[in-house]
Amino acid sequence: MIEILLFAQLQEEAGTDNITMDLSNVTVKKLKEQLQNTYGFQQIKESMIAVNESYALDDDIIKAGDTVAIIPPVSGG
Amino acid sequence: MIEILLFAQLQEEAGTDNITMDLSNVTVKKLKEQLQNTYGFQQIKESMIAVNESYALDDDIIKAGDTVAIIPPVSGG
Amino acid sequence: MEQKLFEIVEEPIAIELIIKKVEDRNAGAITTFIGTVRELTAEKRTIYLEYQAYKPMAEKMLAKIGEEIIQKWEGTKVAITHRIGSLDILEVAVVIAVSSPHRKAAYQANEYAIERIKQIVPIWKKEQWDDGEAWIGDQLENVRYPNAKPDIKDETND
Amino acid sequence: MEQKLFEIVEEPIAIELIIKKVEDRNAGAITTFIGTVRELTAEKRTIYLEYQAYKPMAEKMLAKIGEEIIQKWEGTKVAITHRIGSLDILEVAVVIAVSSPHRKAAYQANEYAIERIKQIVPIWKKEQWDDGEAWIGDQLENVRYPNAKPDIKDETND
Repeated sequence: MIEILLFAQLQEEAGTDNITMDLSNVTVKKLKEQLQNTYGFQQIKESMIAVNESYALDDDIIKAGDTVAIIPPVSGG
Repeated sequence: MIEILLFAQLQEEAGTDNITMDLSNVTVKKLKEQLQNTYGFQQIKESMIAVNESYALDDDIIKAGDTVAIIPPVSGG
Repeated sequence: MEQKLFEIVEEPIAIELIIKKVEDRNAGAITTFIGTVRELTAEKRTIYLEYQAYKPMAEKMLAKIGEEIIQKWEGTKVAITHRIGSLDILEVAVVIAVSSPHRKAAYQANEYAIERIKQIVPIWKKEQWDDGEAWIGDQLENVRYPNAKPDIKDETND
Repeated sequence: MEQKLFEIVEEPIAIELIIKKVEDRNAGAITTFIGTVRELTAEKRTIYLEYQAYKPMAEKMLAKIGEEIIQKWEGTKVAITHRIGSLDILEVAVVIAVSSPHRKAAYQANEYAIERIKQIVPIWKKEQWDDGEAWIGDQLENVRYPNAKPDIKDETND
């Protein structure tokens, strides 16, 4: 089970600030595909995935208990 | 008669913040020469002359009643 | 007197307190960048802005920017505070303060900080216009996370 | 509420008041430069500084720098206050605030202002070291008034 934090546009689309997916030991790339297939978020392709508050690359592995977040294009400042 | 304001190093050298010279309708260049000859200020060559609170060029004419100042290299900021 | 140099806050930012954080007896120059809410962007009129952050990660990324700066410009000190929540026109969204022995570095490092904030810090802005609203993304008008990949890789190796 | 945008003062400078002077509903960026008294320059230890100004001309030259900036960077607002008298380490000698719709201009215009101050504003600094004192001149380490001749000529033609 992986809990995934949502922000901004994605949070509004989903109507919640977090979702849970029944996965573990998947790559970031795989997770993005699953999110795309299951939720159809508009911004998945242009988003980054953060694992434990750091940006992750496509090949990084997500383990159970990791804190995962979808980071759509940022606009602070 | 021209009154000339002195600042910084020049003021300390002269021991006063203004001097008066018995001149009128002289060029800035001429004034600088007179100042050099009369007072021997170390910094005259590297100083600018301000007339009525604006920088003046060598050929500008100083008239009676003008406010004249010697501006040694500045160091504000 | 514990001070957080890199902070996400919900209250108005006291600019002078951020400046105080970078004061240094051997710094002759302090630069600040103050990002305020602007009314007009292109032809659209903003009523107010809403900022949201992934707070723990945002503070971590701000601190990362601070570390990058200290590596690049020796002798600098950096403090950054970003406000989130609802902000009116003229209100201050972000304050970046950089001190340095030399002014050139203080300007360069400060500008670097705001550019990096717009690349890697998970904060999002929702514009409330007089005719609608939208979350703003990719305001750099570039491809996603430009030049950020190497840094992201560093990050995962921490 | 009459405000002087370009001012020579003898009292401590309230930084936030200078920033307030350039606030603008259409400015998204405000940069400030804060020049503070530094303890160590090269290997010399400063005890305190003394600044002297030709006050009316100095304010006029600060205003001239403001005009130059508004010509060069459209939509900017500028305020500059320089303090004179005796200043201790860490005290603020000068504050330059520039607001602009766009941040790039706010940085560039601000840096331009401090460079011009060091060229044309009649203010002088006397260093009090632990082993002596001296009026400082030509701190740009350049030839006298670099590139300033054309502006000076403009000035005399005002």
